[in-house]
Amino acid sequence: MGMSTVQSHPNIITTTADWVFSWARRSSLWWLQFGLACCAIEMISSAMPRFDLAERFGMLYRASPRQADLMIVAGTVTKKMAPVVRQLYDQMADPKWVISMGSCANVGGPFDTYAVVQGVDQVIPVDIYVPGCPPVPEALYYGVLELQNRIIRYERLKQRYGLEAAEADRQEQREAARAALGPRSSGAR
Amino acid sequence: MHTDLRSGMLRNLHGRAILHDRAGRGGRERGASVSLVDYAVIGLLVLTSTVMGTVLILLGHFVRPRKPTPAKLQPYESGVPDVNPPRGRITPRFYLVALLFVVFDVEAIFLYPWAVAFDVLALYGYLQAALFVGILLIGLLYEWRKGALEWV
Amino acid sequence: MDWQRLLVSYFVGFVLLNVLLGLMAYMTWFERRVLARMQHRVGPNRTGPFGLLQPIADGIKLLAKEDIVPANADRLVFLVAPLLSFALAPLGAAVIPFGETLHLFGLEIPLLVADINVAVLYVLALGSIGVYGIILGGYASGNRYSLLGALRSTAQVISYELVLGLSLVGVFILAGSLSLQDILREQQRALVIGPLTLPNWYILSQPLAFALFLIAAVAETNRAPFDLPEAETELVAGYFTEYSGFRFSFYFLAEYINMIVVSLLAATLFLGGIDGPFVDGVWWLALKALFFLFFYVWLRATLPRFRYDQLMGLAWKVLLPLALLNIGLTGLVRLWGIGAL
Amino acid sequence: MSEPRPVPALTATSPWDTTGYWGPTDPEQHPAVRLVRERFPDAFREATVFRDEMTIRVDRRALRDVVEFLRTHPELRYNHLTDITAVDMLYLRERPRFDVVVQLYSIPRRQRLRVKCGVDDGETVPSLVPIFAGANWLERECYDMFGIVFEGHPDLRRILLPEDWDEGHPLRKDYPLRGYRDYVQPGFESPAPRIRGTLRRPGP
Amino acid sequence: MIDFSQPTPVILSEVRQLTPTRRELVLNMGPQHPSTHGVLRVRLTLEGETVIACDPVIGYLHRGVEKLGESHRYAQFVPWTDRTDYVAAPSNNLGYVLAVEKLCGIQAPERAQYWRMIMAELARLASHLVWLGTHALDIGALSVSLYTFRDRELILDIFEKFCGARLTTNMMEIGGFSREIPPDLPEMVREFCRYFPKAIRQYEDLLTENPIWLARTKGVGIIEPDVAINYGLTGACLRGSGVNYDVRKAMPYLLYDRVEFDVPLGTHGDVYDRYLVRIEEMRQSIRIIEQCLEQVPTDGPLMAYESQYVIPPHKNVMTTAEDMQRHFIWVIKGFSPPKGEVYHAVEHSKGELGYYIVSDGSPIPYRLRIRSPDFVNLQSLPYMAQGAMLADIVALIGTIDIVLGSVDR
Repeated sequence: MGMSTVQSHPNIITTTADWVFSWARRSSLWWLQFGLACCAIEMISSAMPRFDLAERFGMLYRASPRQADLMIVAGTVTKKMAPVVRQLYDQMADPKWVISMGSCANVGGPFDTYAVVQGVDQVIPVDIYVPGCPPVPEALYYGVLELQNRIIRYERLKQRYGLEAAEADRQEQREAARAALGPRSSGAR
Repeated sequence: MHTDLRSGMLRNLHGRAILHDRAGRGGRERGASVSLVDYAVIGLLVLTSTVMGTVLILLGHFVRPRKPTPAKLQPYESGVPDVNPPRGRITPRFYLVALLFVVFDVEAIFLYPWAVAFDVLALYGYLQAALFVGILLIGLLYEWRKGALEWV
Repeated sequence: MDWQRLLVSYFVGFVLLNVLLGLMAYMTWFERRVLARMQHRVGPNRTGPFGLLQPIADGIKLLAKEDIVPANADRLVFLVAPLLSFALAPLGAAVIPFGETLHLFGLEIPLLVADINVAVLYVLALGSIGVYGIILGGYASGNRYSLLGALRSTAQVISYELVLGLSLVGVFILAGSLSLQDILREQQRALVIGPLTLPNWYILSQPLAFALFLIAAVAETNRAPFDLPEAETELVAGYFTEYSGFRFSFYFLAEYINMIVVSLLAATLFLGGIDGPFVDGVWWLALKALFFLFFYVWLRATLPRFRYDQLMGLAWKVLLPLALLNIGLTGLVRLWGIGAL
Repeated sequence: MSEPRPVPALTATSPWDTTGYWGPTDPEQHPAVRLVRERFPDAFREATVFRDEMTIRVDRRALRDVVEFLRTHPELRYNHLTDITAVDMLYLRERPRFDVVVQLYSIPRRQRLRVKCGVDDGETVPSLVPIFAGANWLERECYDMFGIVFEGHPDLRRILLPEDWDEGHPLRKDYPLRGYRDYVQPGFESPAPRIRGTLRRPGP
Repeated sequence: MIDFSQPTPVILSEVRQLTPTRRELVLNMGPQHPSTHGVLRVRLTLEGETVIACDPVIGYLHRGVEKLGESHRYAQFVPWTDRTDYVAAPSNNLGYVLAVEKLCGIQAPERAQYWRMIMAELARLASHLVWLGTHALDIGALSVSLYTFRDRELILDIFEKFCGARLTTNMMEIGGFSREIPPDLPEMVREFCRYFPKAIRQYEDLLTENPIWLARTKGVGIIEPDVAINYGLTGACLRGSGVNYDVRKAMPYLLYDRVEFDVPLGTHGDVYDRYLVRIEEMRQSIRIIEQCLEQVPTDGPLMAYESQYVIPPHKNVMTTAEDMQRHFIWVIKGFSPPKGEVYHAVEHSKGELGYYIVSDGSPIPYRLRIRSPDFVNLQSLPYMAQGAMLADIVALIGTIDIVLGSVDR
């Protein structure tokens, strides 16, 4: 797990603090309003009356990356768009999380062509992958709930073992998730 | 004096019954001079809210991460790298609005004391104010006709 | 100086400040829930019962969020501007009478923080200073959206400031004072029209002024349909595009506090404030203010947004002449009333 | 159960052949063919029909004049430019390499027409922008995807691909489906596990 | 570990474009912007609030769909058509399968054609609802978008019932439908047709007479009929200017000549007229669907199985050697249409959607061109934006009704 060195012992104050912060972070995931392709429509649908994913879980959408905690990459990332995605990710304020929604963002989807980046995790680090083409709103729910678990885990590790251990664990989780996606096309001939 | 004259007139003219007049029970009497205490309180409150805001920011300093990177500190331009300085010239129309505002805000400020002393000044004061507002209205009409209020 | 009175007033003011902050937080909750209901949604309901802890979660999260100062921002101004907006916003409530004097522990506690004789002028002045926070923040961000948002905001606020100020002149003529205490007292008289005995609320004698005030107040607080400075679909997030973390929340807080203050002011100026049937008291004021706050949310759910030139045209070509007309008419009626004609 | 059925034969004619949306299927009777042949005897190459669709092939240098003629002639009035595209004929013939295909439509007469011209690598086609404002982006797309240069175009630059794309023109037949290289994010050293794709590309 | 401290490289071409002039402010809207409907980017040159120049930059969603079409067999390509214009996927399916059917010279049975019409009209409704919601949201009417998306869910329910997918339906096949229509589907559609006019009235209550909406849309983005034709506009953008061109009427495909409907036309060619045209189109779509439901035979084949280009019926594959052989070849090798080239257009919710297919006689299209309506329509944005204000730009982007997947393909 990469956190064998215990830096501080948990006590009642730190556990309360980590509970409060993880609770606040996971209950107030403001997402960057950012749609790329088909998945964006399902992402919008999930925020609309029937599902109301966004508001119920306290997710407000913000148009500016400065105020967002969560980036949902919904759709195909093309080579023209990739620097933009990267720039937006860079400009988000820490701490930040990324959900890759849909097959295109995960592994390139059906677009194994000259113009498409085969997976957004080649541009930015991804915490949660939601499969589907496009995923139904319920799948996005599940992804968000999984992300909340991930946030709790991250915060707890950070409070107990320090930031580096938490980051290392997060990176491990990311790589495990990416490995679970399986191989993808090598792109160029 | 002014207050007596005024409150007396109100009762006499309209014969309004006063439901409950709390003038005697706390608060400042009508027309009584304002003590500096009220302003001092406001001053203290300004200080308090500023301190509260600063404390909140400082409090956050202990719990928030700080990871500035060159990319993060670039200005946000819908995701496209920014290459030219944003503070260019500002169109003169905005200055025009500011100018108009100054003219008419002065008018408003002149009207306030007139309104408060309306009953004392009566018809004479009304005509004077009408003249004053009229001149400004002509100015507004002129600007209107000249297209200063058009934005396109 | 009357030290005891100063301390007591300050204490009341401090309490008021904190209550306002709490109210503001729950104003966001109120808005989100009401808006959700109007849009056939549920709204926040997972964080605490009925989502009641949502504002707290948002606050804590924003507190623990990184505070970015862009590289080409004017650093000092960028850092101070939101504080300016935030610090001045709640002070408008200091002159609003919340009720009669309270007797507690042998102390006379007036439920009015500062009774100054130019109270309305003071509130208007605070509104004007508050816009400094916006324009400084927008300008210091070094971002085009912010700059445009700040310019829009300034032009809008000063234009509507004028309408706001002039719409109240009629009230001043009737009340003969700029003090909210006096205006309130005037409204506690009875207005007898034939068999009807109505309270002398100025909404009845100054309906035009009330309408103008309402429109201008919505514009002053940058709310829909006048939310151009932060028009999401045009300027991303307007003047606070570059702000993150708690500094962003200061602008957010300031907007909601302004809404509450303006609602309280409207209730006091036009609806008789704490005056009401059965037992007078702060609950009437709260109820009336809540009506205005609901009105704000309702507007946001219903109306599209104005375009910039339409907004300015409305202020200068429609509302300003109407406000002057209102003053003239009120003056004439008053002259007839006091027998000067 | 169902009877064993013989495999159906190719249908020689189909309902699609007689819609009349493209005018008469006989080139001799088609007014556009007749008039273009009369007006541009040198530039006119051939007129072909498939299903109900009439295609006129002209010389590339005369393309703009022909289209202008088709648009303005009172008997034709093909006033709506539906589409401009190109076909890389690399595997189908020797020369010229590309076909530029212009789809026209006449709103008053409710008829379509297709005008084609061959163009080789390095040759230019007169731009249709002076006639149809809508040709602007369509020609830019052609340039972007095939590298066909439209002479007289006001702003011929890449439109769909990034402007600094240096890998050629992707819709050419000799351009691989997956391009020549991957996108590499600066600072990114360990890309995700990758395999060679298994998609087949058609050869000549 | 990835080093994320590196700044994003600045693309040289953008440096060239963004060179500022002295007086003007260059404002960049998009690719990530709340009102650009995806990844459109518009570079605006502003003086104050007035737009001096407007340059749409597209291609941020260019995925090479045409190239993919030229690398896959005819029947394999249908799923990609879903993903070009993803808010009205069945219409795209329809355009493609009709083009291939025309190339092969086959036609789907009558019953399948009716159901195709119903699905295409439902897709038009779904697309118009997305358009109305986002357009209203851009102009600031918050609630309308939620109401439209609420009602769009009902259409997605019908799609889900019909084919199992909500958004990218992949519902049409070359030759018709290979699966039976679910028995309760007609009733579902009927139920929707009964409900939907009320919903339209609700949107209209919020917008049509609203003074702010009128102020924001009337006289904005005027495009004259001759200019609209010259720009090659189609769909509501063209009809809003009063030009009567609707592919369903001009050259009817499927069985559109058997149903009665009107083509709404605008008079001024401004944003408001295009809004009214699309609202009326929704009513006409309901009318078409109702007539189709009346006329559609309850029994009969759904697939043109008698043609060699169509996958054989599943039942026969299991029982007859010939069909099994046919099925095997169809699946493994595909089918080879005759040599030739066809262009077939359908009236998509955004305008004329055409598929131009060049066949060299092999099972793979030699050239597959998608003439997407919004790509052509979007060209008129700089024209409409002449003298507009910043806030009008979002109204104009909304009124053109773009879906970037279809613009960039």
